[in-house]
Amino acid sequence: MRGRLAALVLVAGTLAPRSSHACAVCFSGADGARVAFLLTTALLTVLPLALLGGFAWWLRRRMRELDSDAREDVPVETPQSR
Amino acid sequence: MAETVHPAEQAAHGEHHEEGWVKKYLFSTDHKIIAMQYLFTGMAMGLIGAFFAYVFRMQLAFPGMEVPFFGVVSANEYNSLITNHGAIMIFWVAMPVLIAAFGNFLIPLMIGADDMVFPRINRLSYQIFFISALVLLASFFVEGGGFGGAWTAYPPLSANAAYSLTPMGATLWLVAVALEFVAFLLGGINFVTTLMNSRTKGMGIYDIPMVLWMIIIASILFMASVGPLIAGAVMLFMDQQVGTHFYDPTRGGDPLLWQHLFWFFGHPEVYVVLLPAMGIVADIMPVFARKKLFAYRTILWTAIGTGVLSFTVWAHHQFIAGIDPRMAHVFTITTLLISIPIAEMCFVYIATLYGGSIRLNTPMLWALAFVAEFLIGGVTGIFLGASGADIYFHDTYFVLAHFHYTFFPIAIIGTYAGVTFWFPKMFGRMMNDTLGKIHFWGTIIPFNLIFIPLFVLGAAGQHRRIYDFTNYPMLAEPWMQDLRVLATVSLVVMLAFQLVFFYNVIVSLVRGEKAGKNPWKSNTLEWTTESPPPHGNFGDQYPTVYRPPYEYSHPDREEDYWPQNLPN
Amino acid sequence: MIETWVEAVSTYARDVDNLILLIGVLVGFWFILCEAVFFGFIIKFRHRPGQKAQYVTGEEKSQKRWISIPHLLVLVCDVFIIVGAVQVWYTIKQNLPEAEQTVRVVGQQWAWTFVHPGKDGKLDTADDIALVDELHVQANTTYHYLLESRDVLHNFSVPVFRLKQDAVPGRTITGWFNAQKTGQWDVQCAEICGIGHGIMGARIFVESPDEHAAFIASHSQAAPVAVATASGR
Amino acid sequence: MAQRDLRLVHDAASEPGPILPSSVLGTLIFVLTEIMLFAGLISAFMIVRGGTVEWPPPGQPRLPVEATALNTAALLASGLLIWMAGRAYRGDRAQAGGPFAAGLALGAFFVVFQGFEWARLLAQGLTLTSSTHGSFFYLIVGTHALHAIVALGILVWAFQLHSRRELRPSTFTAARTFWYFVVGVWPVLYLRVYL
Repeated sequence: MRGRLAALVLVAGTLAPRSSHACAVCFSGADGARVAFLLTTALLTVLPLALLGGFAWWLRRRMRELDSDAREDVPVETPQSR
Repeated sequence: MAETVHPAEQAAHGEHHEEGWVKKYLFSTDHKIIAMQYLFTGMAMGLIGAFFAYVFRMQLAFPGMEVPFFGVVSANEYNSLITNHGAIMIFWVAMPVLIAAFGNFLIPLMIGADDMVFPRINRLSYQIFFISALVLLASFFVEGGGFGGAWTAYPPLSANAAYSLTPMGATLWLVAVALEFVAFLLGGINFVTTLMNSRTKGMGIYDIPMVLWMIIIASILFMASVGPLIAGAVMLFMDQQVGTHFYDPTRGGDPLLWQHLFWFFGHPEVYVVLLPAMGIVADIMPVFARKKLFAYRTILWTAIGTGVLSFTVWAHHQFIAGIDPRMAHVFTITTLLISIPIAEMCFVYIATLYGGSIRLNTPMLWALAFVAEFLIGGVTGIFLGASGADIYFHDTYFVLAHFHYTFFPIAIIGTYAGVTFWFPKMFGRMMNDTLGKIHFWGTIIPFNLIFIPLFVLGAAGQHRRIYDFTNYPMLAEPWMQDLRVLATVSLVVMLAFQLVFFYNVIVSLVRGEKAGKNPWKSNTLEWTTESPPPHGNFGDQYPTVYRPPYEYSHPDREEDYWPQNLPN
Repeated sequence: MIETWVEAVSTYARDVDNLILLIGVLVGFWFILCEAVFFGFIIKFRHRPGQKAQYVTGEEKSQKRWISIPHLLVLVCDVFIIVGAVQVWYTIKQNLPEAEQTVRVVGQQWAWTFVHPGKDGKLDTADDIALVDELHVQANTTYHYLLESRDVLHNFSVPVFRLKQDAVPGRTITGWFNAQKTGQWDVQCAEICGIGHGIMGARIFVESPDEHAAFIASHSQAAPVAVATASGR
Repeated sequence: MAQRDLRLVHDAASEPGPILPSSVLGTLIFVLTEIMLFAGLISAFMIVRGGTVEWPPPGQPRLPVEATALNTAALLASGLLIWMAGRAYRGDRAQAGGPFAAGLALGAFFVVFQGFEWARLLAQGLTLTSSTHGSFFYLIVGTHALHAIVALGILVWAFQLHSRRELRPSTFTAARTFWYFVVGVWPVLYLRVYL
């Protein structure tokens, strides 16, 4: 199908370095700014998610740990924790 | 409460009943008082923002006329009015009312705690917020007038007084915004910590009412996204006042840098205000449909998913403005993906109504209106998120109408839903339902008549932030002017109907029917204490939670509700 | 849809309009469906005395289907929209056909300067024609525009072309258009640029080859003066 | 009961204490925002630097890379000492005083040393407005210095409480957490700004 083919071509076009024109961040001949924009976009996007995700993961693990501690300490009194 | 009692809290509670008026209402650490302070400050700022809207809409409908209560609007004043209308409505109305006021009021009450974990930080948060509002108001009266570079404040216009011609206004505006961020940072720390550590006995994480989850997720989003903007704001401040050149292209700086930092915050901010309103609706609907909230966990995970995705879509604001066109594809995809969780939430709300026993009290009307109107805002967003279509729609009135169809349901409908619903709990008296309905219809109908014409005008190519369209032959056609007049007249009608609300509040405060503990027969913990709740909220005995918050019309029970704190 | 209000003049204007139509149809369908079901439920499940609401948790698979299936369908619609959007975007912003003519567009507070190539058809030569707030182009010709700003951000917006691009000080941004009809229309500034933002309009004149030649001929004398101002930076 | 199934097995609120004391949790959330603040500053710096051909801009002095490497080591050592103090605090509280004081001293040394470096750079002509190089240097390093001073102030206050035997473990952990952030973010800044 034409649409799908076009989409494929465009995904390739997205990554190809030379095919961009109405580009506000490619200036003064130096490619550095464009790359820096790309990198920092990725950095700013990923960093908060990584921090929060890491914290959530740690919290979950800690909760499991506390839970198993509780089970060892008082196995009889907390029937709902199996 | 399992948490150790903090000295600050002890001090706060030691002061019972002996405080003077000033201490009680102006320097209180009680979360309910702070919530009221935020609510009233936010509403007062809302009146100012509404007045601004009235002035510039009058100018657009009748260019050059002497606007009653204002006078002739100059181009400079026009820019300042639209800039501050936007900034006020987002930063000084939506955020303080939806997050700070409802968050402060509801979090301790709904989780069965006596107060926030850090009551003094909470008070400090409000004080900083109040100062930020004063600084903003002061910025209108300095030389050159208030800042007029749009709420997005793109440099070089905002960075250089030679361009903006508002040397002090721009700086005061920026300082006010920064202070406001600090206030919400302090508030957010309090919210998250309180929700995690102060839940009463038995309240597991799936027993927390949805509105609290939404406020917490919003707070986390805010705190995780605001850092880069604060960095950008400091740099902008230094460009304005110290003479650095961070955003000046002639001296090695980069004007696009600001957009990069600003929109990283700017888009999550949309969800920061959206989620609390979604949560308020999620809490009101089950009560008046006498129906369990459909798929609690799905909503929760959807909200978290929205939060995660909100960090990946921000550059769609810059399609036309300043990103590598190749990146636009990525952001088109992420932007359209975020329609999935939002659509899902709307589906869930609709599904909640299925099989219900719906009572159309005023709070329910507002909650339903939120869904109906927000859908319009949601679907029109697709046009703007799709990069190819955005080339045409960018910065037209279509965008403006789109985000008013999201922000108006959020900030205004959401607030009215919350206030009418929790009014009995806040003040111990019921609001008048008939007046409430008059106010409701008097707001909703004009609202649509304001913004549907603006959709048409936007599609016809009318750009934003232009103070007089007669300069553009293609925009000066009579039918377009007629639509502008229609929008403006509707606005005036809508504003007039707000008087009904204020009248209703005053009359109900004085003469309203006594509410009792639980007038709506609701399940959550705030309805188990007195109305209004005493200092310390629950007296000597904290409630224990036995079940999730939305057990309405349970088949095992004769009553159609089942409070969270009843053992069986 | 858009053509009802704003003519479609450039080669890609139709593409944008069709994309908007596609999105309109898809989201319109969902919008009407949602609102219909929503209001249907409100009417159907109104409170009746003595009748209790149903107890539906929404946690079971058979119930969740009611939201997960529409949800998947929305995703399918999204894919169509993405493909359309990417195609149009590629055509307008990423792709750059060979230029037959080039104009320079310079924004400043609060006017546009358009530098047209003179008789020799080349920019930055002595016979360039610089005009304030008037852009003259020839129909059926592929133009490149070189977009610049002298002070703050501006936005070169030609609604009939469905073209919009920010001008950023310190940078030259290249793009293209090809007008298909003769006539004159508005050019607007679509990025707030200070007090005079509301008056920063210009006109674009799309001319037939003969008219355009006449335009160049009539402006050829004034050229040297204009060049000095146009290439000031 | 049926609604039991709706909960996680572990029920944080019914346990004797929260997983994280409120003061520590609050500090952690604050640190999240701070990390994003520095990420914003670093992003800005990278973008502006990426747009230039020559860095540092011609005519601007070069930063004292070696001396600051030494100073970085001092700051990292301070972080280590405070960590040791924290460990000791959980066991024998009296033993925490030594590493605590040493960590504080090294932290103070870092700030003072930075002050001298700034004075030298200012003398060499690198000022806030001399170029974007100078602007970013003073902005980023200055923001960090501000955080270091505030964090030191908190630690000194904690030290006073400690010597009066009034320091609660959660307060100490919160204060240390903020100091770890100040220490941890510095090597990133050093690598990006100085090198």
